[in-house]
Amino acid sequence: MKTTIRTAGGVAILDLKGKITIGEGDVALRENIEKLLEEGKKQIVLNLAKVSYMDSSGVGELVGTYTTVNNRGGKMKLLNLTEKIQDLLQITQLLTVFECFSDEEEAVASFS
Amino acid sequence: MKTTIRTAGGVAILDLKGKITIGEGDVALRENIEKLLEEGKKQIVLNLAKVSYMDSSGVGELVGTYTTVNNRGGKMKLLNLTEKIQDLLQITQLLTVFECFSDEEEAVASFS
Amino acid sequence: MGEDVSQSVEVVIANQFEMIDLVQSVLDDLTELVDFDEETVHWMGMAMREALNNAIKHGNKLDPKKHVRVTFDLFPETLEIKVLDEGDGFDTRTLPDPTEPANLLKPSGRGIFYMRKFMDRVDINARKGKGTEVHLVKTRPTAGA
Amino acid sequence: MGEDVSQSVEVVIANQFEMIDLVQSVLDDLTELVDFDEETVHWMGMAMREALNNAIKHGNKLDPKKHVRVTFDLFPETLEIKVLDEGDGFDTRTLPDPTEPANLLKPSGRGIFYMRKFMDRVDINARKGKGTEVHLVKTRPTAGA
Ligand SMILES: Nc1ncnc2c1ncn2[C@@H]1O[C@H](COP(=O)(O)OP(=O)(O)O)[C@@H](O)[C@H]1O
Ligand SMILES: Nc1ncnc2c1ncn2[C@@H]1O[C@H](COP(=O)(O)OP(=O)(O)O)[C@@H](O)[C@H]1O
Repeated sequence: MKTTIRTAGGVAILDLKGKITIGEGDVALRENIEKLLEEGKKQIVLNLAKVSYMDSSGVGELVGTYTTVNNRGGKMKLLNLTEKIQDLLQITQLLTVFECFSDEEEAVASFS
Repeated sequence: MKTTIRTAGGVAILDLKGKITIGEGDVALRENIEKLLEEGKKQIVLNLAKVSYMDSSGVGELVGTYTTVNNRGGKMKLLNLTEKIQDLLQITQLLTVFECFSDEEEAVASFS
Repeated sequence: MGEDVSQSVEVVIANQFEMIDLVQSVLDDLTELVDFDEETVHWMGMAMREALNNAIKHGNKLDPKKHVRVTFDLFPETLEIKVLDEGDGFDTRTLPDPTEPANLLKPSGRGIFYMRKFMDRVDINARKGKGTEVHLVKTRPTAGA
Repeated sequence: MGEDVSQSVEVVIANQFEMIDLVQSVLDDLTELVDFDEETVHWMGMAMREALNNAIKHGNKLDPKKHVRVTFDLFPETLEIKVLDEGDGFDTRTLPDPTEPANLLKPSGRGIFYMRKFMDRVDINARKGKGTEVHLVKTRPTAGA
Protein backbone atom coordinates (compact mmCIF):
# COMPACT_ATOMS: atom_id res chain seq x y z
CA MET A 1 0.00 0.00 0.00
CA LYS A 2 1.08 3.54 -0.80
CA THR A 3 -0.18 6.53 1.15
CA THR A 4 -0.20 10.18 0.15
CA ILE A 5 -1.19 12.64 2.85
CA ARG A 6 -2.64 16.02 2.01
CA THR A 7 -4.67 18.66 3.86
CA ALA A 8 -7.93 20.35 2.82
CA GLY A 9 -9.78 22.80 5.04
CA GLY A 10 -7.82 21.68 8.08
CA VAL A 11 -8.70 18.04 7.46
CA ALA A 12 -5.99 15.43 6.78
CA ILE A 13 -6.85 13.34 3.75
CA LEU A 14 -4.99 10.06 3.27
CA ASP A 15 -5.10 8.75 -0.29
CA LEU A 16 -4.54 5.03 0.09
CA LYS A 17 -3.47 2.99 -2.91
CA GLY A 18 -3.06 -0.75 -3.31
CA LYS A 19 -3.84 -3.62 -0.97
CA ILE A 20 -4.71 -3.46 2.70
CA THR A 21 -4.20 -7.05 3.74
CA ILE A 22 -2.58 -9.09 6.46
CA GLY A 23 0.86 -8.94 4.93
CA GLU A 24 0.66 -5.52 3.40
CA GLY A 25 -0.49 -2.08 4.35
CA ASP A 26 -2.14 -2.88 7.65
CA VAL A 27 0.81 -1.73 9.76
CA ALA A 28 1.55 1.22 7.47
CA LEU A 29 -1.95 2.59 7.99
CA ARG A 30 -1.66 2.41 11.75
CA GLU A 31 1.70 4.17 11.71
CA ASN A 32 0.45 6.99 9.51
CA ILE A 33 -2.56 7.58 11.74
CA GLU A 34 -0.35 7.57 14.82
CA LYS A 35 1.91 10.22 13.29
CA LEU A 36 -1.04 12.47 12.42
CA LEU A 37 -2.43 12.21 15.94
CA GLU A 38 0.96 13.07 17.39
CA GLU A 39 1.03 16.18 15.19
CA GLY A 40 -2.34 17.09 16.60
CA LYS A 41 -4.20 16.42 13.36
CA LYS A 42 -7.38 14.81 14.57
CA GLN A 43 -9.76 15.29 11.65
CA ILE A 44 -8.95 12.49 9.29
CA VAL A 45 -10.42 11.20 6.04
CA LEU A 46 -9.31 7.93 4.44
CA ASN A 47 -9.77 8.01 0.68
CA LEU A 48 -10.24 4.39 -0.38
CA ALA A 49 -10.86 5.02 -4.10
CA LYS A 50 -7.60 3.33 -5.13
CA VAL A 51 -7.66 0.47 -2.66
CA SER A 52 -7.65 -2.58 -4.91
CA TYR A 53 -8.11 -5.27 -2.31
CA MET A 54 -8.94 -5.56 1.36
CA ASP A 55 -9.23 -8.64 3.54
CA SER A 56 -10.56 -9.10 7.06
CA SER A 57 -7.26 -7.83 8.47
CA GLY A 58 -7.64 -4.67 6.42
CA VAL A 59 -11.20 -4.23 7.67
CA GLY A 60 -9.91 -4.85 11.19
CA GLU A 61 -7.28 -2.20 10.67
CA LEU A 62 -9.94 0.32 9.62
CA VAL A 63 -11.87 -0.46 12.78
CA GLY A 64 -8.73 -0.33 14.91
CA THR A 65 -7.62 3.07 13.63
CA TYR A 66 -11.17 4.38 13.92
CA THR A 67 -11.17 3.47 17.60
CA THR A 68 -7.71 4.93 18.16
CA VAL A 69 -8.67 8.23 16.59
CA ASN A 70 -11.90 8.35 18.61
CA ASN A 71 -10.09 7.61 21.86
CA ARG A 72 -7.70 10.48 21.24
CA GLY A 73 -10.54 12.91 20.70
CA GLY A 74 -10.45 12.90 16.92
CA LYS A 75 -12.70 11.75 14.10
CA MET A 76 -11.97 9.43 11.18
CA LYS A 77 -14.28 9.20 8.17
CA LEU A 78 -14.21 7.21 4.94
CA LEU A 79 -14.29 8.53 1.39
CA ASN A 80 -14.92 6.81 -1.96
CA LEU A 81 -15.56 3.24 -0.93
CA THR A 82 -15.31 0.84 -3.84
CA GLU A 83 -18.29 -1.41 -4.33
CA LYS A 84 -16.38 -4.40 -2.95
CA ILE A 85 -15.24 -2.58 0.19
CA GLN A 86 -18.76 -1.35 0.71
CA ASP A 87 -19.94 -4.97 0.54
CA LEU A 88 -17.33 -6.02 3.09
CA LEU A 89 -18.39 -3.33 5.55
CA GLN A 90 -22.07 -3.95 4.90
CA ILE A 91 -21.82 -7.67 5.62
CA THR A 92 -20.14 -7.08 8.97
CA GLN A 93 -22.53 -4.22 9.80
CA LEU A 94 -19.74 -1.68 9.87
CA LEU A 95 -21.47 0.72 7.51
CA THR A 96 -23.46 1.81 10.56
CA VAL A 97 -20.22 2.55 12.41
CA PHE A 98 -18.28 4.51 9.80
CA GLU A 99 -19.35 7.83 8.36
CA CYS A 100 -18.88 7.37 4.62
CA PHE A 101 -18.79 9.89 1.78
CA SER A 102 -18.56 9.74 -1.98
CA ASP A 103 -17.77 13.44 -2.34
CA GLU A 104 -14.56 14.88 -0.95
CA GLU A 105 -15.89 18.39 -0.32
CA GLU A 106 -18.83 17.01 1.61
CA ALA A 107 -16.49 14.84 3.65
CA VAL A 108 -14.30 17.83 4.53
CA ALA A 109 -17.28 20.08 5.26
CA SER A 110 -18.80 17.49 7.60
CA PHE A 111 -16.12 18.19 10.20
CA SER A 112 -17.11 21.83 10.72
CA MET B 1 -5.35 -20.46 -31.98
CA LYS B 2 -7.57 -18.60 -34.44
CA THR B 3 -6.95 -18.67 -38.16
CA THR B 4 -8.18 -16.26 -40.81
CA ILE B 5 -7.52 -17.27 -44.41
CA ARG B 6 -7.32 -14.70 -47.17
CA THR B 7 -5.86 -14.59 -50.69
CA ALA B 8 -3.48 -12.07 -52.23
CA GLY B 9 -2.07 -12.40 -55.76
CA GLY B 10 -3.06 -16.06 -55.90
CA VAL B 11 -1.28 -16.79 -52.62
CA ALA B 12 -3.16 -18.08 -49.56
CA ILE B 13 -2.27 -16.11 -46.46
CA LEU B 14 -3.11 -17.61 -43.08
CA ASP B 15 -3.23 -15.08 -40.27
CA LEU B 16 -2.59 -17.13 -37.15
CA LYS B 17 -3.51 -15.72 -33.77
CA GLY B 18 -2.85 -17.06 -30.30
CA LYS B 19 -0.86 -20.03 -29.10
CA ILE B 20 0.53 -22.87 -31.15
CA THR B 21 1.30 -25.42 -28.49
CA ILE B 22 0.87 -29.09 -27.77
CA GLY B 23 -2.67 -28.71 -26.52
CA GLU B 24 -3.76 -25.91 -28.77
CA GLY B 25 -3.52 -24.94 -32.37
CA ASP B 26 -1.20 -27.62 -33.57
CA VAL B 27 -3.94 -29.81 -35.02
CA ALA B 28 -5.91 -26.81 -36.33
CA LEU B 29 -2.94 -25.67 -38.38
CA ARG B 30 -2.50 -29.07 -39.99
CA GLU B 31 -6.21 -29.29 -40.87
CA ASN B 32 -6.26 -25.83 -42.45
CA ILE B 33 -3.22 -26.64 -44.59
CA GLU B 34 -4.76 -29.92 -45.66
CA LYS B 35 -7.93 -28.14 -46.78
CA LEU B 36 -5.99 -25.62 -48.84
CA LEU B 37 -3.99 -28.34 -50.55
CA GLU B 38 -7.17 -30.22 -51.38
CA GLU B 39 -8.55 -27.06 -52.95
CA GLY B 40 -5.40 -26.90 -55.06
CA LYS B 41 -4.01 -23.87 -53.24
CA LYS B 42 -0.34 -24.65 -53.02
CA GLN B 43 1.24 -21.26 -52.46
CA ILE B 44 0.91 -20.62 -48.77
CA VAL B 45 2.11 -17.94 -46.38
CA LEU B 46 1.77 -18.26 -42.60
CA ASN B 47 1.52 -14.86 -40.94
CA LEU B 48 2.87 -15.34 -37.41
CA ALA B 49 2.63 -11.69 -36.28
CA LYS B 50 -0.10 -12.44 -33.75
CA VAL B 51 1.22 -15.76 -32.49
CA SER B 52 1.74 -15.11 -28.80
CA TYR B 53 3.41 -18.34 -27.82
CA MET B 54 4.88 -21.38 -29.48
CA ASP B 55 6.46 -24.44 -27.92
CA SER B 56 8.46 -27.30 -29.49
CA SER B 57 5.23 -28.94 -30.65
CA GLY B 58 4.29 -25.73 -32.45
CA VAL B 59 7.71 -25.60 -34.06
CA GLY B 60 7.31 -29.26 -35.01
CA GLU B 61 3.97 -28.46 -36.53
CA LEU B 62 5.51 -25.72 -38.69
CA VAL B 63 8.10 -28.21 -39.89
CA GLY B 64 5.49 -30.90 -40.46
CA THR B 65 3.20 -28.70 -42.53
CA TYR B 66 6.21 -27.37 -44.44
CA THR B 67 7.10 -30.92 -45.45
CA THR B 68 3.51 -31.78 -46.32
CA VAL B 69 3.16 -28.77 -48.59
CA ASN B 70 6.51 -29.53 -50.28
CA ASN B 71 5.59 -33.16 -50.85
CA ARG B 72 2.38 -32.09 -52.56
CA GLY B 73 4.24 -29.79 -54.93
CA GLY B 74 3.51 -26.59 -53.05
CA LYS B 75 5.47 -24.00 -51.12
CA MET B 76 4.98 -22.66 -47.60
CA LYS B 77 6.70 -19.51 -46.39
CA LEU B 78 6.66 -17.58 -43.11
CA LEU B 79 5.75 -13.95 -42.55
CA ASN B 80 6.28 -11.61 -39.57
CA LEU B 81 8.12 -13.81 -37.13
CA THR B 82 8.09 -12.37 -33.62
CA GLU B 83 11.47 -12.03 -32.00
CA LYS B 84 10.79 -15.02 -29.76
CA ILE B 85 9.73 -17.29 -32.61
CA GLN B 86 12.77 -16.18 -34.58
CA ASP B 87 14.92 -17.22 -31.60
CA LEU B 88 13.22 -20.61 -31.43
CA LEU B 89 13.83 -21.31 -35.12
CA GLN B 90 17.37 -19.94 -34.97
CA ILE B 91 18.37 -22.19 -32.07
CA THR B 92 17.19 -25.31 -33.86
CA GLN B 93 18.71 -24.13 -37.15
CA LEU B 94 15.35 -23.94 -38.85
CA LEU B 95 15.86 -20.39 -40.12
CA THR B 96 17.93 -21.99 -42.87
CA VAL B 97 14.98 -24.21 -43.78
CA PHE B 98 12.15 -21.70 -43.88
CA GLU B 99 11.91 -18.77 -46.23
CA CYS B 100 10.96 -15.88 -43.94
CA PHE B 101 9.65 -12.40 -44.73
CA SER B 102 8.84 -9.29 -42.76
CA ASP B 103 6.93 -7.66 -45.62
CA GLU B 104 3.72 -9.18 -46.93
CA GLU B 105 4.04 -7.87 -50.50
CA GLU B 106 7.53 -9.26 -50.77
CA ALA B 107 6.34 -12.59 -49.46
CA VAL B 108 3.55 -12.74 -52.05
CA ALA B 109 5.80 -11.56 -54.87
CA SER B 110 8.40 -14.22 -54.03
CA PHE B 111 6.11 -16.93 -55.41
CA SER B 112 6.07 -15.57 -58.97
CA MET C 1 -14.89 -33.33 -18.37
CA GLY C 2 -14.89 -36.93 -17.21
CA GLU C 3 -17.03 -38.52 -14.54
CA ASP C 4 -14.27 -38.71 -11.98
CA VAL C 5 -12.23 -35.94 -10.42
CA SER C 6 -9.78 -35.30 -13.17
CA GLN C 7 -9.35 -31.61 -12.52
CA SER C 8 -7.65 -31.53 -9.20
CA VAL C 9 -4.63 -29.57 -8.11
CA GLU C 10 -2.62 -29.61 -4.94
CA VAL C 11 -0.32 -26.81 -3.88
CA VAL C 12 2.03 -26.87 -0.92
CA ILE C 13 3.48 -23.52 0.08
CA ALA C 14 6.01 -22.38 2.63
CA ASN C 15 4.34 -20.67 5.58
CA GLN C 16 4.61 -17.09 4.31
CA PHE C 17 2.04 -14.47 3.44
CA GLU C 18 3.93 -13.71 0.21
CA MET C 19 2.96 -17.16 -1.06
CA ILE C 20 -0.75 -16.40 -0.91
CA ASP C 21 -0.79 -14.58 -4.26
CA LEU C 22 0.55 -17.69 -5.88
CA VAL C 23 -2.30 -19.84 -4.58
CA GLN C 24 -4.68 -17.13 -5.75
CA SER C 25 -3.20 -17.46 -9.26
CA VAL C 26 -3.90 -21.17 -9.23
CA LEU C 27 -7.50 -20.50 -8.22
CA ASP C 28 -7.84 -17.85 -10.94
CA ASP C 29 -6.53 -20.23 -13.60
CA LEU C 30 -8.72 -23.04 -12.37
CA THR C 31 -11.86 -20.95 -12.35
CA GLU C 32 -11.09 -19.83 -15.89
CA LEU C 33 -11.58 -23.44 -16.93
CA VAL C 34 -15.12 -23.33 -15.62
CA ASP C 35 -18.22 -21.28 -15.44
CA PHE C 36 -18.13 -19.02 -12.41
CA ASP C 37 -18.73 -15.33 -12.97
CA GLU C 38 -16.12 -12.75 -12.02
CA GLU C 39 -17.88 -11.65 -8.86
CA THR C 40 -18.12 -15.19 -7.54
CA VAL C 41 -14.46 -15.83 -8.30
CA HIS C 42 -13.51 -12.67 -6.43
CA TRP C 43 -15.34 -13.55 -3.23
CA MET C 44 -14.30 -17.19 -3.40
CA GLY C 45 -10.70 -15.96 -3.65
CA MET C 46 -11.23 -13.79 -0.61
CA ALA C 47 -12.64 -16.71 1.39
CA MET C 48 -9.64 -18.81 0.43
CA ARG C 49 -7.21 -16.05 1.37
CA GLU C 50 -8.86 -15.72 4.76
CA ALA C 51 -8.35 -19.44 5.30
CA LEU C 52 -4.72 -19.10 4.20
CA ASN C 53 -4.16 -16.10 6.49
CA ASN C 54 -5.47 -18.12 9.41
CA ALA C 55 -3.44 -21.21 8.52
CA ILE C 56 -0.22 -19.19 8.33
CA LYS C 57 -0.88 -16.99 11.37
CA HIS C 58 -3.02 -18.93 13.83
CA GLY C 59 -2.32 -22.50 12.70
CA ASN C 60 1.37 -22.47 11.85
CA LYS C 61 2.02 -19.47 14.10
CA LEU C 62 4.15 -17.73 11.46
CA ASP C 63 6.78 -20.50 11.65
CA PRO C 64 8.56 -20.25 8.26
CA LYS C 65 9.58 -23.90 8.41
CA LYS C 66 5.97 -25.06 8.42
CA HIS C 67 3.79 -25.57 5.34
CA VAL C 68 0.25 -25.08 4.18
CA ARG C 69 -1.33 -27.57 1.80
CA VAL C 70 -4.13 -26.42 -0.47
CA THR C 71 -6.12 -28.80 -2.62
CA PHE C 72 -8.57 -27.83 -5.32
CA ASP C 73 -11.10 -30.35 -6.57
CA LEU C 74 -13.39 -29.58 -9.42
CA PHE C 75 -16.40 -31.86 -9.13
CA PRO C 76 -19.32 -31.80 -11.58
CA GLU C 77 -21.43 -29.85 -9.09
CA THR C 78 -18.90 -28.01 -6.92
CA LEU C 79 -15.48 -26.50 -6.63
CA GLU C 80 -13.95 -27.51 -3.31
CA ILE C 81 -10.90 -26.01 -1.68
CA LYS C 82 -9.16 -27.48 1.35
CA VAL C 83 -6.61 -25.53 3.36
CA LEU C 84 -4.57 -27.63 5.77
CA ASP C 85 -2.06 -26.30 8.29
CA GLU C 86 0.20 -27.98 10.85
CA GLY C 87 -1.27 -26.27 13.90
CA ASP C 88 -3.12 -27.40 17.02
CA GLY C 89 -6.59 -26.40 15.94
CA PHE C 90 -9.15 -24.45 17.95
CA ASP C 91 -12.67 -24.70 19.25
CA THR C 92 -14.96 -23.75 16.39
CA ARG C 93 -18.06 -23.76 18.61
CA THR C 94 -17.05 -20.71 20.60
CA LEU C 95 -16.39 -18.28 17.75
CA PRO C 96 -17.91 -14.91 18.59
CA ASP C 97 -20.26 -13.26 16.09
CA PRO C 98 -18.48 -10.14 14.81
CA THR C 99 -21.79 -8.39 14.09
CA GLU C 100 -22.90 -8.39 17.72
CA PRO C 101 -22.75 -4.86 19.12
CA ALA C 102 -20.14 -5.86 21.68
CA ASN C 103 -17.84 -7.15 18.91
CA LEU C 104 -18.48 -4.55 16.26
CA LEU C 105 -15.40 -2.52 17.12
CA LYS C 106 -13.02 -5.42 17.63
CA PRO C 107 -10.10 -5.26 15.22
CA SER C 108 -10.22 -8.99 14.48
CA GLY C 109 -12.56 -11.96 14.32
CA ARG C 110 -14.13 -11.45 10.88
CA GLY C 111 -12.21 -13.99 8.75
CA ILE C 112 -14.31 -17.10 9.28
CA PHE C 113 -17.47 -14.96 9.16
CA TYR C 114 -16.49 -13.75 5.68
CA MET C 115 -15.66 -17.31 4.57
CA ARG C 116 -19.15 -18.45 5.58
CA LYS C 117 -20.74 -15.50 3.75
CA PHE C 118 -18.86 -16.06 0.52
CA MET C 119 -18.91 -19.85 0.25
CA ASP C 120 -21.84 -22.23 0.13
CA ARG C 121 -20.36 -24.46 2.79
CA VAL C 122 -17.47 -24.14 5.22
CA ASP C 123 -16.38 -27.10 7.35
CA ILE C 124 -13.58 -26.68 9.82
CA ASN C 125 -11.87 -29.81 10.97
CA ALA C 126 -9.49 -29.12 13.82
CA ARG C 127 -7.68 -32.26 14.88
CA LYS C 128 -5.03 -31.98 17.59
CA GLY C 129 -1.66 -33.03 16.24
CA LYS C 130 -3.01 -33.31 12.71
CA GLY C 131 -3.52 -29.66 11.90
CA THR C 132 -6.63 -27.74 10.98
CA GLU C 133 -8.37 -28.32 7.69
CA VAL C 134 -10.72 -25.69 6.38
CA HIS C 135 -12.98 -27.08 3.69
CA LEU C 136 -14.57 -24.49 1.42
CA VAL C 137 -17.31 -25.49 -1.02
CA LYS C 138 -18.86 -23.47 -3.82
CA THR C 139 -21.64 -24.85 -6.00
CA ARG C 140 -21.05 -24.44 -9.72
CA PRO C 141 -23.65 -22.30 -11.48
CA THR C 142 -24.39 -24.98 -14.04
CA ALA C 143 -24.69 -27.74 -11.46
CA GLY C 144 -27.64 -29.92 -12.18
CA ALA C 145 -28.26 -28.22 -15.52
CA MET D 1 15.34 -14.22 2.63
CA GLY D 2 16.56 -16.73 5.20
CA GLU D 3 19.48 -19.12 4.93
CA ASP D 4 17.34 -22.18 4.42
CA VAL D 5 14.88 -22.97 1.68
CA SER D 6 11.90 -21.07 2.90
CA GLN D 7 10.55 -20.21 -0.52
CA SER D 8 9.53 -23.52 -1.88
CA VAL D 9 6.32 -24.54 -3.54
CA GLU D 10 4.99 -27.86 -4.67
CA VAL D 11 2.19 -28.28 -7.16
CA VAL D 12 0.52 -31.54 -8.11
CA ILE D 13 -1.65 -31.41 -11.21
CA ALA D 14 -3.92 -33.86 -12.95
CA ASN D 15 -2.33 -35.21 -16.14
CA GLN D 16 -3.87 -32.71 -18.55
CA PHE D 17 -2.38 -30.11 -20.86
CA GLU D 18 -4.95 -27.55 -19.61
CA MET D 19 -3.25 -27.65 -16.22
CA ILE D 20 0.05 -26.35 -17.60
CA ASP D 21 -1.04 -22.70 -17.56
CA LEU D 22 -1.68 -23.01 -13.89
CA VAL D 23 1.86 -24.19 -13.18
CA GLN D 24 3.10 -21.35 -15.36
CA SER D 25 1.19 -18.90 -13.15
CA VAL D 26 2.95 -20.27 -10.09
CA LEU D 27 6.32 -19.81 -11.79
CA ASP D 28 5.37 -16.26 -12.82
CA ASP D 29 4.39 -15.35 -9.28
CA LEU D 30 7.48 -16.94 -7.84
CA THR D 31 9.82 -15.17 -10.23
CA GLU D 32 8.14 -11.88 -9.34
CA LEU D 33 9.49 -12.34 -5.84
CA VAL D 34 13.02 -12.40 -7.20
CA ASP D 35 15.37 -10.80 -9.60
CA PHE D 36 15.13 -12.50 -12.99
CA ASP D 37 14.51 -10.29 -16.00
CA GLU D 38 11.45 -10.78 -18.18
CA GLU D 39 13.33 -12.52 -20.98
CA THR D 40 14.83 -15.08 -18.60
CA VAL D 41 11.45 -15.75 -17.04
CA HIS D 42 9.95 -16.32 -20.47
CA TRP D 43 12.49 -18.92 -21.56
CA MET D 44 12.55 -20.59 -18.18
CA GLY D 45 8.78 -20.91 -18.46
CA MET D 46 9.14 -22.46 -21.87
CA ALA D 47 11.69 -24.99 -20.59
CA MET D 48 9.33 -25.92 -17.78
CA ARG D 49 6.40 -26.28 -20.16
CA GLU D 50 8.43 -28.58 -22.38
CA ALA D 51 9.16 -30.74 -19.34
CA LEU D 52 5.45 -30.73 -18.45
CA ASN D 53 4.44 -31.59 -22.03
CA ASN D 54 6.77 -34.57 -21.93
CA ALA D 55 5.63 -35.70 -18.49
CA ILE D 56 1.97 -35.62 -19.54
CA LYS D 57 2.47 -37.12 -23.01
CA HIS D 58 5.48 -39.45 -22.90
CA GLY D 59 5.69 -40.14 -19.17
CA ASN D 60 2.07 -40.49 -18.14
CA LYS D 61 0.95 -41.38 -21.67
CA LEU D 62 -2.02 -38.98 -21.50
CA ASP D 63 -3.62 -41.06 -18.74
CA PRO D 64 -5.96 -38.57 -17.01
CA LYS D 65 -5.82 -40.54 -13.76
CA LYS D 66 -2.07 -39.98 -13.42
CA HIS D 67 -0.43 -36.88 -11.90
CA VAL D 68 2.55 -34.65 -12.42
CA ARG D 69 4.34 -33.20 -9.41
CA VAL D 70 6.23 -29.95 -9.83
CA THR D 71 8.44 -28.51 -7.10
CA PHE D 72 9.99 -25.07 -7.08
CA ASP D 73 12.91 -24.30 -4.78
CA LEU D 74 14.33 -20.86 -4.50
CA PHE D 75 17.88 -21.19 -3.23
CA PRO D 76 20.18 -18.21 -2.66
CA GLU D 77 22.03 -18.93 -5.90
CA THR D 78 19.48 -20.76 -8.05
CA LEU D 79 15.87 -21.37 -8.87
CA GLU D 80 15.30 -25.08 -9.32
CA ILE D 81 12.27 -26.76 -10.82
CA LYS D 82 11.60 -30.48 -10.69
CA VAL D 83 8.99 -32.14 -12.86
CA LEU D 84 8.11 -35.68 -11.87
CA ASP D 85 5.80 -38.03 -13.74
CA GLU D 86 4.60 -41.59 -13.13
CA GLY D 87 6.02 -43.08 -16.31
CA ASP D 88 8.62 -45.69 -17.18
CA GLY D 89 11.39 -43.33 -18.18
CA PHE D 90 13.59 -43.51 -21.27
CA ASP D 91 17.19 -43.71 -22.32
CA THR D 92 18.55 -40.18 -22.19
CA ARG D 93 21.86 -41.19 -23.83
CA THR D 94 20.34 -41.92 -27.20
CA LEU D 95 18.49 -38.66 -27.79
CA PRO D 96 19.07 -37.54 -31.38
CA ASP D 97 20.37 -34.00 -32.00
CA PRO D 98 17.53 -32.10 -33.73
CA THR D 99 20.00 -29.79 -35.50
CA GLU D 100 21.67 -32.60 -37.45
CA PRO D 101 20.72 -32.37 -41.13
CA ALA D 102 19.00 -35.76 -41.02
CA ASN D 103 16.76 -34.57 -38.16
CA LEU D 104 16.12 -31.01 -39.24
CA LEU D 105 12.77 -31.79 -40.84
CA LYS D 106 11.50 -34.15 -38.16
CA PRO D 107 8.28 -32.86 -36.61
CA SER D 108 9.38 -33.73 -33.07
CA GLY D 109 12.43 -34.17 -30.88
CA ARG D 110 13.17 -30.55 -29.93
CA GLY D 111 11.75 -30.34 -26.39
CA ILE D 112 14.74 -31.46 -24.36
CA PHE D 113 17.05 -29.57 -26.70
CA TYR D 114 15.18 -26.33 -25.90
CA MET D 115 15.25 -27.11 -22.17
CA ARG D 116 19.03 -27.44 -22.32
CA LYS D 117 19.35 -24.17 -24.25
CA PHE D 118 17.19 -22.18 -21.88
CA MET D 119 18.30 -23.52 -18.50
CA ASP D 120 21.75 -23.56 -16.93
CA ARG D 121 21.47 -27.20 -16.03
CA VAL D 122 19.10 -30.01 -16.94
CA ASP D 123 19.32 -33.39 -15.23
CA ILE D 124 17.00 -36.16 -16.24
CA ASN D 125 16.51 -38.95 -13.81
CA ALA D 126 14.58 -41.80 -15.35
CA ARG D 127 13.98 -44.57 -12.85
CA LYS D 128 11.88 -47.52 -13.90
CA GLY D 129 8.81 -47.80 -11.74
CA LYS D 130 9.54 -44.51 -10.03
CA GLY D 131 8.81 -42.12 -12.85
CA THR D 132 10.98 -39.62 -14.64
CA GLU D 133 12.23 -36.53 -12.87
CA VAL D 134 13.41 -33.61 -14.94
CA HIS D 135 15.48 -31.22 -12.85
CA LEU D 136 15.81 -27.72 -14.30
CA VAL D 137 18.26 -25.26 -12.76
CA LYS D 138 18.64 -21.54 -13.43
CA THR D 139 21.27 -19.44 -11.70
CA ARG D 140 19.95 -16.23 -10.18
CA PRO D 141 21.47 -13.07 -11.63
CA THR D 142 22.50 -11.75 -8.23
CA ALA D 143 24.04 -15.06 -7.18
CA GLY D 144 27.37 -14.49 -5.49
CA ALA D 145 26.87 -10.72 -5.54
N1 LIG E 1 -6.19 -22.44 11.19
C1 LIG E 1 -6.39 -22.06 12.46
N2 LIG E 1 -5.66 -22.62 13.46
C2 LIG E 1 -5.85 -22.24 14.75
N3 LIG E 1 -6.74 -21.31 15.13
C3 LIG E 1 -7.49 -20.71 14.20
C4 LIG E 1 -7.36 -21.05 12.82
N4 LIG E 1 -8.25 -20.31 12.12
C5 LIG E 1 -8.89 -19.54 13.01
N5 LIG E 1 -8.45 -19.77 14.26
C6 LIG E 1 -8.96 -19.14 15.52
O1 LIG E 1 -10.23 -18.58 15.26
C7 LIG E 1 -10.22 -17.17 15.53
C8 LIG E 1 -11.14 -16.44 14.57
O2 LIG E 1 -10.60 -16.45 13.27
P1 LIG E 1 -11.09 -15.39 12.21
O3 LIG E 1 -12.57 -15.38 12.20
O4 LIG E 1 -10.44 -15.69 10.91
O5 LIG E 1 -10.61 -13.97 12.76
P2 LIG E 1 -9.14 -13.44 13.08
O6 LIG E 1 -8.18 -14.25 12.29
O7 LIG E 1 -9.21 -12.02 12.67
O8 LIG E 1 -8.96 -13.60 14.54
C9 LIG E 1 -8.77 -16.76 15.45
O9 LIG E 1 -8.50 -15.62 16.22
C10 LIG E 1 -8.07 -18.01 15.97
O10 LIG E 1 -8.05 -18.01 17.38
N1 LIG F 1 9.04 -37.70 -19.21
C1 LIG F 1 9.33 -38.58 -20.19
N2 LIG F 1 9.00 -39.89 -20.06
C2 LIG F 1 9.28 -40.78 -21.03
N3 LIG F 1 9.90 -40.46 -22.17
C3 LIG F 1 10.27 -39.19 -22.38
C4 LIG F 1 10.00 -38.19 -21.41
N4 LIG F 1 10.50 -37.01 -21.87
C5 LIG F 1 11.04 -37.27 -23.07
N5 LIG F 1 10.91 -38.59 -23.40
C6 LIG F 1 11.39 -39.24 -24.62
O1 LIG F 1 12.37 -38.41 -25.20
C7 LIG F 1 11.99 -38.07 -26.54
C8 LIG F 1 12.48 -36.68 -26.89
O2 LIG F 1 11.76 -35.72 -26.15
P1 LIG F 1 11.72 -34.22 -26.65
O3 LIG F 1 13.12 -33.77 -26.93
O4 LIG F 1 10.98 -33.41 -25.64
O5 LIG F 1 10.95 -34.23 -28.03
P2 LIG F 1 9.46 -34.72 -28.38
O6 LIG F 1 8.65 -34.65 -27.14
O7 LIG F 1 9.01 -33.76 -29.43
O8 LIG F 1 9.58 -36.10 -28.93
C9 LIG F 1 10.51 -38.25 -26.59
O9 LIG F 1 10.05 -38.52 -27.88
C10 LIG F 1 10.29 -39.42 -25.65
O10 LIG F 1 10.54 -40.65 -26.30
